[in-house]
Amino acid sequence: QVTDVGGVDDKSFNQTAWKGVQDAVAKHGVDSKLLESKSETDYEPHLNSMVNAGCDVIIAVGFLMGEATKNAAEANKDSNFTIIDFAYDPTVPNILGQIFATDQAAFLAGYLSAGVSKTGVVGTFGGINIPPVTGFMDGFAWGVKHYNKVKGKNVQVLGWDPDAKEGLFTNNFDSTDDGKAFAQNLYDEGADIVMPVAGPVGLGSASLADELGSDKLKIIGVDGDWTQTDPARKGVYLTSVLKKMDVTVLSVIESVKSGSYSGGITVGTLENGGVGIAPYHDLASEVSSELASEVETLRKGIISGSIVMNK
Amino acid sequence: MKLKLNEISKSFGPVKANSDINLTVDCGEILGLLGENGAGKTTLMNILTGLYKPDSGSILIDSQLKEFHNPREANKNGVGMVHQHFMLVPVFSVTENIILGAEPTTIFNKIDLTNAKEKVLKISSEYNLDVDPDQLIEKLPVGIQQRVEIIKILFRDAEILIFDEPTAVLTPQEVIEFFAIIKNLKKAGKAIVFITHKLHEVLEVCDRINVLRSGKIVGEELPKKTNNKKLAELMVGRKVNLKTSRQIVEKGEVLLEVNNLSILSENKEPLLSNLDVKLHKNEILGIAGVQGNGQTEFIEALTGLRKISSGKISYFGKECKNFSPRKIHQLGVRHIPEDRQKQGLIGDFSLTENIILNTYYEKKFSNNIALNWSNAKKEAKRIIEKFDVRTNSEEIIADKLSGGNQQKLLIGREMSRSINLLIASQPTRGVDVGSIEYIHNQIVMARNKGIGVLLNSTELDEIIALSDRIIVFYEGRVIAEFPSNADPNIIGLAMAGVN
Amino acid sequence: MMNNLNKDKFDNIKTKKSLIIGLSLIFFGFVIYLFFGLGVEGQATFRLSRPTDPFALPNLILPAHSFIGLSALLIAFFGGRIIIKAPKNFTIFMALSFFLAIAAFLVWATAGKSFSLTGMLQATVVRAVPIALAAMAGIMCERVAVINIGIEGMLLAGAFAGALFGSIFGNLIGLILAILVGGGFGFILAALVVTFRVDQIIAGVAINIFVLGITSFLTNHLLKSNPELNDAPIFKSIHIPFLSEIPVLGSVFFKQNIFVYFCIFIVLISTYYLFKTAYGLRARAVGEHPKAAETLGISVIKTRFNHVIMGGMIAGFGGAWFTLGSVGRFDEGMTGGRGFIGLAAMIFGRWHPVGALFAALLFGFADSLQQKLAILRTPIPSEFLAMAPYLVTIIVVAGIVGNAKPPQAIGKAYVKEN
Amino acid sequence: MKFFIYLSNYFSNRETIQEIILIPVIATLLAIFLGLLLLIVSGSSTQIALTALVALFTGSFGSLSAISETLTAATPLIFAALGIAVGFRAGLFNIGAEGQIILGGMAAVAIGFSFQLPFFLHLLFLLLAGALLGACYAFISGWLKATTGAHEVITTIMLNLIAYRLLDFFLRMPAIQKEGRNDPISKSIFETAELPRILNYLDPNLRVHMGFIIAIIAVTFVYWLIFHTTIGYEFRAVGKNLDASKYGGINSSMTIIVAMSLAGLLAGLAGATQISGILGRATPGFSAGIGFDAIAVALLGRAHPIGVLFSSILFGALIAGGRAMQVSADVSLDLITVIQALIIIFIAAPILIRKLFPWVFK
Ligand SMILES: Nc1ncnc2c1ncn2[C@@H]1O[C@H](COP(=O)(O)OP(=O)(O)OP(=O)(O)O)[C@@H](O)[C@H]1O
Ligand SMILES: Nc1ncnc2c1ncn2[C@@H]1O[C@H](COP(=O)(O)OP(=O)(O)OP(=O)(O)O)[C@@H](O)[C@H]1O
Ligand SMILES: [Mg+2]
Ligand SMILES: [Mg+2]
Repeated sequence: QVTDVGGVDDKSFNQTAWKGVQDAVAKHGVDSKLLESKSETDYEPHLNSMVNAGCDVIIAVGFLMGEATKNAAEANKDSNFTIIDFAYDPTVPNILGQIFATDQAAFLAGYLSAGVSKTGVVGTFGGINIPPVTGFMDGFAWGVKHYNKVKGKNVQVLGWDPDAKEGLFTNNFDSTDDGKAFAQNLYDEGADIVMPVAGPVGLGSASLADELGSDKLKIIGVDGDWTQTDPARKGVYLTSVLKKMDVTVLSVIESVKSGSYSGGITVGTLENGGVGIAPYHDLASEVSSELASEVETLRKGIISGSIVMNK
Repeated sequence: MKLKLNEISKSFGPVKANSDINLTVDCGEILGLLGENGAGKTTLMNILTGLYKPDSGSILIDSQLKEFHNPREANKNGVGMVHQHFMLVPVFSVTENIILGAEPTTIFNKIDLTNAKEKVLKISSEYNLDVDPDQLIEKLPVGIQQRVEIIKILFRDAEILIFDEPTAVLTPQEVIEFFAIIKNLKKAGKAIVFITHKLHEVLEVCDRINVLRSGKIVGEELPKKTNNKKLAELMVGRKVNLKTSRQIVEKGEVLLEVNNLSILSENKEPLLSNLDVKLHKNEILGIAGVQGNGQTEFIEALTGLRKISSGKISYFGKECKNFSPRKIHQLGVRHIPEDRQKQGLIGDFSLTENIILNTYYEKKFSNNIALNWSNAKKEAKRIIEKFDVRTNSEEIIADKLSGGNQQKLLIGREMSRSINLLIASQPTRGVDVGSIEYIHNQIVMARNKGIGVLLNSTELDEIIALSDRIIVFYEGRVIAEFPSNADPNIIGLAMAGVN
Repeated sequence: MMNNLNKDKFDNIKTKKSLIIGLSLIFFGFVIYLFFGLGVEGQATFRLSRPTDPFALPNLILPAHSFIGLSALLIAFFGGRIIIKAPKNFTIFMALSFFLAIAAFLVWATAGKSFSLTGMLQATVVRAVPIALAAMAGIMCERVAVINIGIEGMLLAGAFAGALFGSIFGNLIGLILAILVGGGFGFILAALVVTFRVDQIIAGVAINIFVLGITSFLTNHLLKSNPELNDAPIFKSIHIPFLSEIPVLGSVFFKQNIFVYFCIFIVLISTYYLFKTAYGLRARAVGEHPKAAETLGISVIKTRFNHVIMGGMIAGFGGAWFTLGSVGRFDEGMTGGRGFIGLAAMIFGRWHPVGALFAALLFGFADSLQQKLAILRTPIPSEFLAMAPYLVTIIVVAGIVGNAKPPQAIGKAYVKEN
Repeated sequence: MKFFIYLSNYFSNRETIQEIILIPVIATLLAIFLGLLLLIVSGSSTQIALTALVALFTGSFGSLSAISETLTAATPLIFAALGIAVGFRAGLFNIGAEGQIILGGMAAVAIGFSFQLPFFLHLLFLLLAGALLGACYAFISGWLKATTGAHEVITTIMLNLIAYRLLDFFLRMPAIQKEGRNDPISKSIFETAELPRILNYLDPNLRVHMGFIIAIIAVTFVYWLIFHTTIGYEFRAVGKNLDASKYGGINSSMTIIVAMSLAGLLAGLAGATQISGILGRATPGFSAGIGFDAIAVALLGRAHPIGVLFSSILFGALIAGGRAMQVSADVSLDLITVIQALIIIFIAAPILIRKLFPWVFK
């Protein structure tokens, strides 16, 4: 596996993917190598050295590695790659692109937080303005919009405008300090629930929420279930928008082992459980039972297609 | 308090700065310490004040052995020194400079300024050294700065006072005041060491005179029983004719003409005002004056290092308005700058690199792009040879040369080329007497060969010895002009602004 | 005669200068109206307090167009005043104009929207803290003539130590150890430049690289494998009774964590130390004229060691802000150049603690302003807003500081002969 | 051949062999040793430490591809460090290489994709553009220093920070941004603007490219410039003693500006070659701190072109070897940074080395 910048302990993106690998190690005793990228110039050499190290499958974690992975794959036709968050068209025979319909899950989170918010303002911010990130933010914003429509309320979303595709971005995936500052900023504007979509940056927001107290500010985790990855502050997480890379990664590895690997694209959806939202854990009390059931029906609706998110 | 130095020796690598020096000073006595540049005077005193450690020998105060590891210890034992180069912080006030290191404080180490000022004022009235305790040092003239230095050591109640070339920077007027001051101090029972290489001064104020030559005491004299000539010979170690032989030559046409030249500083204070100067062929024109009366700025203007505000400078009959140093150099005007370390040479360039400092771009040394090192080497060898610069290679860096040899290298560089006019500033500063004679002769020869020489020196004796004509600078103006045979005392007065 | 001659020289210089400045101010005001004033309408709403606050202030609502017009007019008026009166120092007027310009800009950006002014000011102070502390560290070193480019590294070291030890021993001990680690690097720098006479800038650069490397290395080899070592309890903000209840000011200055309070304290104390105490005097003497200090028995070596170590400790404290004062977690290279900006602030503030503090606040303001504007979504690209403080620094360093003197002996190694 | 003549000149040059060879070698070995020590102290087994050590060497010089990687990593360092060295010689401390690299890269990208040209011409244009913009960017600092005395350390640092923002903005400009992406990433440059890989015929994965050869040329050129031309003489004179250089009729302001711009030009080339030889497009992180490593390299090479060449290769080797280390012993790259810092410290404090190993210098 080659990580994106941010590091394997980012409690989110890279870490979830890495978990998949470790599961594989645990289950099938395959052995694993990890290269962490410090900057974008590392991608290509890292992939190459993985190739030279003779890995059966090389897992590129991150949209930004799309280019590099493609080049590496074309240069080394006989080694298998899989990349998270990137879909090539036309597809490359020896790359399996894993993408996730995170907007579906985020939609639920958005609806949920609109229901939970007391100030009637919720916020989100992202790492970099790229599809895998904005997917979350779109869903979130749409979810709130949907809530306003059905409930006739006017809950505001700060930090993202799904139509203009503009919003708040830290422009990095590693500065927890920014995470705190951005959350503070949204909080000052009245938001009492924030969804940071920037890997570990979100931990900064969590520590602010922890400081203020979850009654003033709640956080929605992304990628993994943050009450698990960051138990110290589990009290502030309303829920997490799950993007089960660990599952998909594991299955890819298994497919390679069983020889059934083939390039192309897999999409994680609510339907196939590739995405979802985490249980409410400590803040379950904040979520009224009817709100919870509304969210559940929404989920079914999306799967069945009876609900179109963006309208 | 009685001071006794016993068999003091100190050397710096090759140089034996002091060897087996014995001397004593009594309370209420002024001991004159006479010696050439580099004789070892400062070194000795630095040892006495704990700045340097002696290689051997001992210091006794009131006949008990003392060892000073730092100036503070010396201070505690009543030894204070006014340094050759003042040790004052320009951006601090007079009081701050005086109390520095011995500050009276209240709680939380807060400086007790009022108290400090009182003390300062008390001292200054006691020995009538009047200063304004709140003034910034950088705003004060050297004369006053020196007073601050004196107060500084008295503030630390020094009993043994050392003055290292205190008069070098003073106008004759200030010198007279200064003598009054140290006589006061003597009356107050202080033991005083007075360092200088000006003969008449020691004869005037000292009770006893010790002469130092190349690190050794070579004689003790009493002012009444000796005279200039005797002292000079002791100091230099052989017969010297204080006058360089200079047969009269008829001076030729005007080479340099300066018409009502004025220069303003950045904050628009006049540095030079309405200067008129002429320099002829076959003439040495001496610029006398106390340091800081505009000579430096004048030379810089002449050599293109400083922009002029108004007026006109013409070489060889044509005006050179704000010419660059290079252009002026190309006219055959050669410049020996007053500070060789700072301007004349590049310390860690090799001698060869230094030799081409202001000609590297010429045909001889380059084709506009690439340098021709072999030619440069040849030239360096030639000059080192011709001007006997003592070195084993032209590849060593200039810093490794002794001061005198650096000076010879510099002079060699400037005088060994086609030259029409020589501007020499302090050509013998910090140079041993052998070299001094050599350099003087070089200058006179140049003048005899039909070159015009502009000689700027703060050493009046040097000016008188060499010049055909002498102009005196005072506060940025030429306030007097004298023939070569003028009476030094009158020139001295002029230097002090008296006309 | 000569004196009064150059006296009226002085005068006409002054008048010329004031003419230039005055005219440029008038022009400036005009430009502001042109850019911001024309074609804005609606009101700018600045929220001063949260509904939850004890005495909630009403929102500050300004009619955009007329406000901008007014401030533009005022700036122009100052310009005119300067031309006519030719006062001694224009600084007050220029400062005022600068302030008005910013206000006008804010109103323009907020026209028809609203945002929390208090929040922004609070963020300003918070953001200024590490920069100010870095500047203080720089002042401590440069006042004794040691250039400290290594501050960035020292901040990072402090941040790391704070996170690591904070996680193990709790935040208080973590903070103390962070300070000590900073002091340790101060000692190393001193040893390199004072004892071994390594070029000061080289030594600083080396320290930066070294700390960056070692902290990242330990992050990967220590903290990743045991995350509990990278999860320190942070210093929560302390509300000072009563004072914190004051609207606006209260939450800007008195609802902060100890880093803010200590930062201000350090500024005050170091001003007192440098300019009122005997030790301060000696330190400055060492920076200005070491030889003179030496002849008065002040040990240049010791003084430099002490102050560089002190600087290191301040930097260590500033570094701890990133972890113990913010998120309790260390990330590789998380100081992000604040050390360098601190140095700029130091020069900007002319090597004076208070000046440096204000410079730091300026940077902090630009920083938080930029985030607000990201929410308000102005037509100006956020990148350019982000550049503003750096441009200002360059202009200042080139213009104003051109004539502000650093300590004279700065950068020179001191060789004690004996 | 010529190169070896320079080499011998270099050694006959004032500095003694001791200082040029012995100290750097010892410093490097000592630094690597301490690095491994650190590895062990931080809990890795000696076994791993040894694997790491082996990987460090095999990964840097052990195989053709290793050497290729070393040289690839060294190439931009050579350019940038040469620039910084020129600055040092003229008494300028240019921390701005990073920013100059970024602007060089931006120009290169713009030229690289915006129009079609025959191969060599296009490449030439790209490199020229990079060099030029880098020079202009550095010119600002030089000019400010010469006219207002603003300290170049501060101005260059600020210009670095500004450059990052400029890049972000640049990469989002519709004209530049890769179509169909809304993250900051530029279009890719055309084949005709790419520096050919010189060992392509052996193995397409060998990334070392023409840039390295240009770098060697740059080294010899800068050597000649500094020690054998009037301009170089002026640089050094101004750098060593400003007053004396003025006395010598050198226009110091001009010299400072020229030196700074030249430094920027070389850094700009570093950016351009990186774009056209390796990356093919620009992204926010493309400069990857090369500008800062280059400072270390220049110091390590004692601001001497030949020294710079060797220390760049050393650093390149450390980077390449470091990657291998990460793969085979999973030791993080940061150990390399530590080693680099230690090397600088030891080199900068020869007294220290002499104290530690007196017997070597007998
Ligand atoms: N720090 C030093 N290192 C090496 N040599 C020194 C040092 N200080 C003085 N010397 C040398 O020791 C000798 C005596 O120097 P010193 O300054 O005592 O002479 P001096 O009598 O004071 O001359 P001057 O009249 O110029 O002050 C000279 O050769 C000088 O160069
Ligand atoms: N500050 C210093 N540090 C190191 N060495 C010095 C210093 N000053 C002088 N020297 C060395 O001491 C020796 C004498 O220096 P100095 O310039 O005093 O010569 P000098 O005694 O004045 O003879 P000259 O008449 O030639 O100037 C020279 O070799 C010089 O290298
Ligand atoms: Mg002396
Ligand atoms: Mg001498």
